[in-house]
Amino acid sequence: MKKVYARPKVLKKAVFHYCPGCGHSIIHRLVAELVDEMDIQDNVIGVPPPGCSVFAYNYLDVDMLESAHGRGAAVATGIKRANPDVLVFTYQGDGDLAAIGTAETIHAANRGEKITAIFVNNAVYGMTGGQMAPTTLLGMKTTTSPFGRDETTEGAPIKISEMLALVKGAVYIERTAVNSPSNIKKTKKALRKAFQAQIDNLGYSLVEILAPCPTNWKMSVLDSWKWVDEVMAKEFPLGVIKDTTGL
Amino acid sequence: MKKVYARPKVLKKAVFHYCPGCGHSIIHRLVAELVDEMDIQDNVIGVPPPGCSVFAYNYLDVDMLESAHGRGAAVATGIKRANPDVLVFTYQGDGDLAAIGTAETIHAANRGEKITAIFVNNAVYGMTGGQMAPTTLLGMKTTTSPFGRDETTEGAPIKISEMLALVKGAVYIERTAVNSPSNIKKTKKALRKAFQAQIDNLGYSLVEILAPCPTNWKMSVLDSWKWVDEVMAKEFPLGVIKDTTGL
Amino acid sequence: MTKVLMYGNSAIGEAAIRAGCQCYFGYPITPQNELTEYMAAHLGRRKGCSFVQAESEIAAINMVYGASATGVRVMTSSSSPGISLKQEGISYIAACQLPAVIVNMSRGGPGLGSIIAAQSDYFQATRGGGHGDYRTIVLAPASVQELADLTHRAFDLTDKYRVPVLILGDGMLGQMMEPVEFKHTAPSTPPVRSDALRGAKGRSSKIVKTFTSKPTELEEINWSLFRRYQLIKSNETIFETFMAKDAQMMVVAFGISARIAKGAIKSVRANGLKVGMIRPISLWPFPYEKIKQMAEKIKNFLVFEMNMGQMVEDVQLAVEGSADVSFYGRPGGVIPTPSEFARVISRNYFQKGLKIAK
Amino acid sequence: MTKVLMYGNSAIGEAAIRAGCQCYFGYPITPQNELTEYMAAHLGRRKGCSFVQAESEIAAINMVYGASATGVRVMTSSSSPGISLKQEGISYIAACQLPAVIVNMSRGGPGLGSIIAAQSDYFQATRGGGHGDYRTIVLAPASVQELADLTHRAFDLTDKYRVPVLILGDGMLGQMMEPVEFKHTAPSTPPVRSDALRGAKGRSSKIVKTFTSKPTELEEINWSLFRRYQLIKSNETIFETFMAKDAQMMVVAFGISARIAKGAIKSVRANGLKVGMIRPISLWPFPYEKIKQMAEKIKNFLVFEMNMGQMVEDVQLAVEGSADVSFYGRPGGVIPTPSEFARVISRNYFQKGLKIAK
Amino acid sequence: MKKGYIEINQELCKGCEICMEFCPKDMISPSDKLNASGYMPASFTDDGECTGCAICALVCPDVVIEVFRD
Amino acid sequence: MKKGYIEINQELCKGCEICMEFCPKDMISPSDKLNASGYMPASFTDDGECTGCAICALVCPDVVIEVFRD
Amino acid sequence: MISKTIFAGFGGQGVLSMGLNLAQAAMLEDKSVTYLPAYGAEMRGGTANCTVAISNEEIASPVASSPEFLVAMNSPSLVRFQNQVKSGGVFFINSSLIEANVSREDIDIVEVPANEMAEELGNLKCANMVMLGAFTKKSKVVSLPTLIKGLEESFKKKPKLIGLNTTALTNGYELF
Amino acid sequence: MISKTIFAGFGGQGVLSMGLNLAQAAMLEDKSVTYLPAYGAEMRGGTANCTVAISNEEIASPVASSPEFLVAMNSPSLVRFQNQVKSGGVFFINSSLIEANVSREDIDIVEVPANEMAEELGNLKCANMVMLGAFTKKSKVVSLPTLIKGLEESFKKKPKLIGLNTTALTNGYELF
Ligand SMILES: Cc1ncc(C[n+]2csc(CCOP(=O)(O)OP(=O)(O)O)c2C)c(N)n1
Ligand SMILES: Cc1ncc(C[n+]2csc(CCOP(=O)(O)OP(=O)(O)O)c2C)c(N)n1
Ligand code: SF4
Ligand code: SF4
Ligand code: SF4
Ligand code: SF4
Ligand code: SF4
Ligand code: SF4
Ligand SMILES: [Mg+2]
Ligand SMILES: [Mg+2]
Repeated sequence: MKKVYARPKVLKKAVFHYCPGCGHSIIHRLVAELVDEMDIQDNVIGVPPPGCSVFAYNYLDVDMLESAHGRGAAVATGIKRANPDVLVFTYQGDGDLAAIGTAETIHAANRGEKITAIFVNNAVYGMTGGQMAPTTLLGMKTTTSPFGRDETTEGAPIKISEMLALVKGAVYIERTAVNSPSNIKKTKKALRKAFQAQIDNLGYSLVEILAPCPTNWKMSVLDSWKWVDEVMAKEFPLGVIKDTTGL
Repeated sequence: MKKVYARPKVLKKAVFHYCPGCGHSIIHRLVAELVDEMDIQDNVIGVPPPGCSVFAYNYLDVDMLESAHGRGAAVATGIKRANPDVLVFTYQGDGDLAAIGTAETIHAANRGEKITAIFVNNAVYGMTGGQMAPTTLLGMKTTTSPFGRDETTEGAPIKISEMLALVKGAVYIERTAVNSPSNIKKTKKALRKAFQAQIDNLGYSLVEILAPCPTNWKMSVLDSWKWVDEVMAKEFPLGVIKDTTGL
Repeated sequence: MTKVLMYGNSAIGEAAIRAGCQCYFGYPITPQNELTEYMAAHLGRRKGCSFVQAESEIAAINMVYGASATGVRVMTSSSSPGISLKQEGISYIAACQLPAVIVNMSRGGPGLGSIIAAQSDYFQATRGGGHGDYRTIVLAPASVQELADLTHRAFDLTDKYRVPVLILGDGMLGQMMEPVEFKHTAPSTPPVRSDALRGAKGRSSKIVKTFTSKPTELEEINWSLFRRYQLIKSNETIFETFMAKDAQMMVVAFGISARIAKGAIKSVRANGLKVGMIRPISLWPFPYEKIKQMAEKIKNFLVFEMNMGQMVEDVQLAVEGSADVSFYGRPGGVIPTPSEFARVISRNYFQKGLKIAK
Repeated sequence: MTKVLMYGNSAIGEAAIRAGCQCYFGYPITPQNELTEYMAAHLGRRKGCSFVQAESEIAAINMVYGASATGVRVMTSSSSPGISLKQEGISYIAACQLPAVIVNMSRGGPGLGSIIAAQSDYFQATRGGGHGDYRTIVLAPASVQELADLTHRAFDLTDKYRVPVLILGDGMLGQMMEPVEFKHTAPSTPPVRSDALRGAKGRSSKIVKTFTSKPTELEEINWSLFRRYQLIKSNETIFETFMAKDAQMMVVAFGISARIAKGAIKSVRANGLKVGMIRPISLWPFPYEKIKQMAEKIKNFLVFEMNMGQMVEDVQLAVEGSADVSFYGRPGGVIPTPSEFARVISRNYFQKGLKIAK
Repeated sequence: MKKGYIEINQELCKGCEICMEFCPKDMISPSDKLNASGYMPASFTDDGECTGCAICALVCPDVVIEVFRD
Repeated sequence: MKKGYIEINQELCKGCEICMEFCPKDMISPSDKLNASGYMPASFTDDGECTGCAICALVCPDVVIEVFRD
Repeated sequence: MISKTIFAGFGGQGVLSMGLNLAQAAMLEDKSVTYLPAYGAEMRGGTANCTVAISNEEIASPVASSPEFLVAMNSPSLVRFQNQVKSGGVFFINSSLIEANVSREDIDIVEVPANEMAEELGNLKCANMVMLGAFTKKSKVVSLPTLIKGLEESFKKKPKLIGLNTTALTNGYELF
Repeated sequence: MISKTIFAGFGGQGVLSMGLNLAQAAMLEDKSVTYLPAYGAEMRGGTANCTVAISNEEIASPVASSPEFLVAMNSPSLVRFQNQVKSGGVFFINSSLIEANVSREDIDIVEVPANEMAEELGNLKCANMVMLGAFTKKSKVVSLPTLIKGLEESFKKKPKLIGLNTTALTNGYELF
């Protein structure tokens, strides 16, 4: 018999430090598969800021530059401007991209930087222990919204992808999830397109990926995977948000 | 005969330091008239960050707290949270609100802070000598876009008001101008409504005001006033962008 | 009052609330999250109070600035990288002479570094990491009890002098639990500052600002700050001495390393080494005078820090060449052990030719 | 080469381009705008180069970080409040040992302060305003010519030691014009660093980062930085002395105030006062050794700064109590005059009982 | 049959000519002398046509016009 | 008539049970012994029904499944 | 005298609450005590550990560089920490999960079938309290009554659990 | 010897280019020279000024705390700066716009009808060069030929203006 599924080559032989059932490791694997399939391992620079995925460089066998919290888009801009032939992606959490990194993200997109953001929305600050994120759902209890997120004082979950869709420099924005076989496949397709948009020099691309964080959601793994569809995707609808790539 | 137009009481007897034909001084006067008419002089705190209008406190006879560049929305949040009964407004330029202050602005709006932003868009960094702003029009020459703003490297003018309209906490957003009698009147009406939305505790309100900067546009005053309609308002259409106030 | 077992981070929060802190603005960062979380749970729904998880450290410090101007007691906290981001805001707060309490539960640096305790932000804290000639009062606790006590004191000091107060702890203090006793109960009515901006009710309008096109105006602000700093120096320098009386060698250390050093000193004392310690509790103002005075008799100083040598400069400034100053440091989040310190002390002691007590 | 009349700010830009600077990321702030504008006009469309007006100082410094990691020569500039905002980023650059040139044309502080020249950012520059135990090389020019020369040197130093280099100028130097001669022509092919991240072509993949959960790893980084710092201290300390030979009193000043002091010294020399000057050109590393050595013979030092007293601490550290150190400062953007300095020198000179040359 | 008139504080006027542009009755024109700040200030020609409509004051950036009406 | 089979690296498996949830043939179940990391790893019951569809590998967060097919 | 203990095991074995309850009891006995959980990136590995230091004097460092006691609830914990323990120290081993295969000869080993004893009580979750009881008996750092008193405080909000856990503690205590 | 000059007037009177041209000429004569424009918030007042220092030695400060010369193109400038000028210094006054009403008696006054002379040349804009010519003659800080040479450099990109401005300079120079 033939091996039909094996660990991608670009995925280093390290054990993921992620919790059981975490979405990050799936997304890492998808990126690795794509880099393998697109044969670009020697021409990629990844930018992981702090977040549960700060150690992404332990897993992905491509050049990587750690960024300060929230500044991934600026760091990627610097890399790309200095080195326009390389494929540059950031790998950012929702706290990172949609809170502290709001300005950097929006302006990199607005300038049409030829970079790709892999935006992992798990509705929570994972790494620091489950604080409220700007994407935390209303009523959701976190360590800094112990009574549940309250719209009157904390606002509603922010939809940064929809906001980014308004800037001209952003050419491809899709929201996907990694909580089922079909969603995982769609995510990979979206990532491929986002990379292609960059390779074709079209502008800024972003894939927002709804990802389970069973630990901080205080759910079983299975419940957390279901919750992505049943609750989260109601607030953050899946699908292409913007596509002017013509791809 | 009766005096039918006199200097508003809240406008201090200081000489404006603004250039001839500058939009800032008109907006100051409108704010002063409103504070007079709404009789709230003793219950207002204004927040002017650096920008040509950094000296706004020399003109408006209300409590004022200077803010760091771009941080008006955060400063106003601090004021309002500590002191919910006061009317708090920021007075921010386009460099201030739409570049360095992007994150603070968006998140204050998203939290639905009960504050009002008076957002003076003159398509340029006035105070620092006419550098490119995120709202600078394509092709426009500034001291940092000496060959004209180029979409491929600098992106297109950002429409932050339209982006803000996407967040639930923002309840009233209108774009006006101060380049003609009727536009000036509309601006005043919009400002009144924005203040009222705050007084009624509805959420974040913002009035974006297109304002001439003849000096940095390197135009005569009259040309600059015409340019607001003829060029700028084509890119930044005037009118109500969002209104969920029911007012 | 009875004692409770608490995280250092939570103890700061409880002490702040009891000191009448009405507003807290923060942003998550390890190792201080328990403080932000404590405030979310205990300040957020308190009457007349407000808790905001800001979108960034910069937003948080500017919220502090805004709230403070209106006269409330206000606090923010973070850890090293986040404190770097607050520098501009701290400079503004200092410039406008607004009270504020800022907590740095510091961690290994530079860069993203580590989330383990370190003391590498001493310079930043004591020399003003922001622009301009300002100072902040800097308090360095060494136990959870002291975290609570100094938090209370911080609020009083910042109101008294209108100079921001920085509490320089570290991740170890923040994330360990110890018994703590709170000596105050929360005030039923929060203190109100008369100079606050609250709208020009019954008075003429007021401005809080620094910008000026007249350098002399800014110079005036600077010198008025300077005079206040002189006053603070003479009134508020605090330190602890330990076994100093007959000491032939003095250890100088602050915060968590002072605590570890104390253990080390006890053990070398048992062997007859005449070693004592001075622990600056206020890092600014620094106890220059006291150390200078000690240096008249004691000719050997040994500075311990969990960094590559920062406070040691202050000790050198204090002794002015009149005593030998040695340094031992572990940067980057390595926590030295009492026995490690004890070995360093012994080696140093004998190297300098000092004698054992008979 | 012939001389050209240029703004100090523009001269930095031209010198940077001639040093092979390929990327510039900046954000407007007075009094350094002419530099950003110069780069927009002259670097923006240069082949293989890039100019970006960032959305903020924070974005700019992080772009610098990204670009530098790929091996290009890169620069950013700002003035005091903007430099405060860059502190986190500078800490990251230092931690990752990436070369970068950072210009601070400093202005009056604290807070928004003023747009006039000041020297109140000395501590921030020399003690690392960011978190962690890092240092940056700090160069303090005193003329437009020196701005150009030191800019070139800054690029060489930062590449050689992989430590960020800060040019600490001030608004006066930046906004005045003087004749300047450029001693280099722009390289036709920019230098390429072999350690750069450019995709794993022909080699295994590389990581540039600091974060670690093992404190000893971070300690190792710290000590390796430390050793580099020691090397820089012994190789790259630069200063100028002026009329020092027979001096009974030494003025110590840097940058624009050194220049003003020079004029003052000339005039008091005309009256027979034996006064000289040492001007640290590298503020870090500071010429401790040289001053210490001078203090063996010269017992009076007078420090001039346009602030409330910052470098004076370094002078005190250098003399270690072996000479008297006085201070005269004007904070907040007040520019002292040569005659004002001359009066201060004279008063001090006679007060200390020094004698006039016959 | 005068309906209105205006008073211009010429020393504070910056000569931007905006009032002149918008006055429906063309009642305002540049004066013939610089003021102390170096601007050519606006001057009101009171030939009785002014309606006191206050448009000039509405647009004047420097708030140097006062308007009077019956 | 075996069409496929899988290999699970049980020492690295975190016992999240995701593969079990999604295997259309219900071929995977929890093992009865903790692994060294303290997780109850997945174990493959090779009763010949496995189609080698690789869904289990597609969803496995820890990439510990290899799939073989004819 | 200072005594330091590392409690270690899988996440979910109640390792941190063992430490906390011990610290609480020490406080009730008016001793100096520090409790330091392991945190950070380690948190995500599925393991947990904490250190408790108890003394009659001020405690210099809350870190267990060479603790007297190691309480290991599973094998990996034993492997990871066994070399840190002071010569003459004691390993408390959850013998239900660990085949005591200790290489050090300068250490006393106390085997506690904590899981089995907990299962006997009908709730595997109280294996930690069984272990804590046994630990207390042997280490003597606090007394059983204060431990029980502290436990009553901790479970104030879930009074139903007090009985079970007290029994577990006592059973552990009475094992030897 | 150092000489410092403040040039001041309305924005638009070409005050800064007077200073620049003087500085340029000084550089061509291999002198030390600094040129310092007033900047910042002052910029917006409609007035402009700059300071030029020229010396054979290094220049200590580019700031004109007590300059030798004041070139005032309008009345407000004269009022603003007149008290700063050194005793024994010279005021150059644009007599077309200023009624010299100087209170100081320790100062020489040179009146130059710059606007009128410029109008005669058919271009009010070159009033500044008329003034600069007159200033050069009296102050002797640089020579007319280098000034003209410098001006040719400055106007390289607008060669049409060279003739007019040279004439203006020369006319001013030859006024006395
Ligand atoms: C300046 C700064 N502030 C705060 C932090 C602490 N921090 C690290 S990661 C993080 C956010 C993590 O949340 P998210 O970006 O959503 O990533 P996740 O862990 O959820 O994947 C924070 C606040 C930091 N490292 N630097
Ligand atoms: C941190 C910081 N960066 C930069 C500046 C300089 N600065 C002052 S105002 C300003 C922007 C002015 O533009 P805008 O906000 O559009 O206001 P305008 O003057 O056009 O009304 C800048 C960049 C500053 N004061 N602080
Ligand atoms: S905390 Fe959440 S996001 Fe982080 S590793 Fe665990 S499951 Fe994943
Ligand atoms: S520069 Fe522009 S915005 Fe500033 S005062 Fe002048 S006209 Fe107004
Ligand atoms: S009031 Fe009306 S008519 Fe009269 S001058 Fe003004 S604009 Fe003209
Ligand atoms: S609009 Fe006002 S400032 Fe402008 S010219 Fe008329 S009166 Fe003068
Ligand atoms: S390959 Fe398909 S059938 Fe076989 S175990 Fe995996 S999911 Fe089940
Ligand atoms: S999905 Fe992977 S990690 Fe999870 S139980 Fe199955 S094999 Fe184990
Ligand atoms: Mg997240
Ligand atoms: Mg603007």
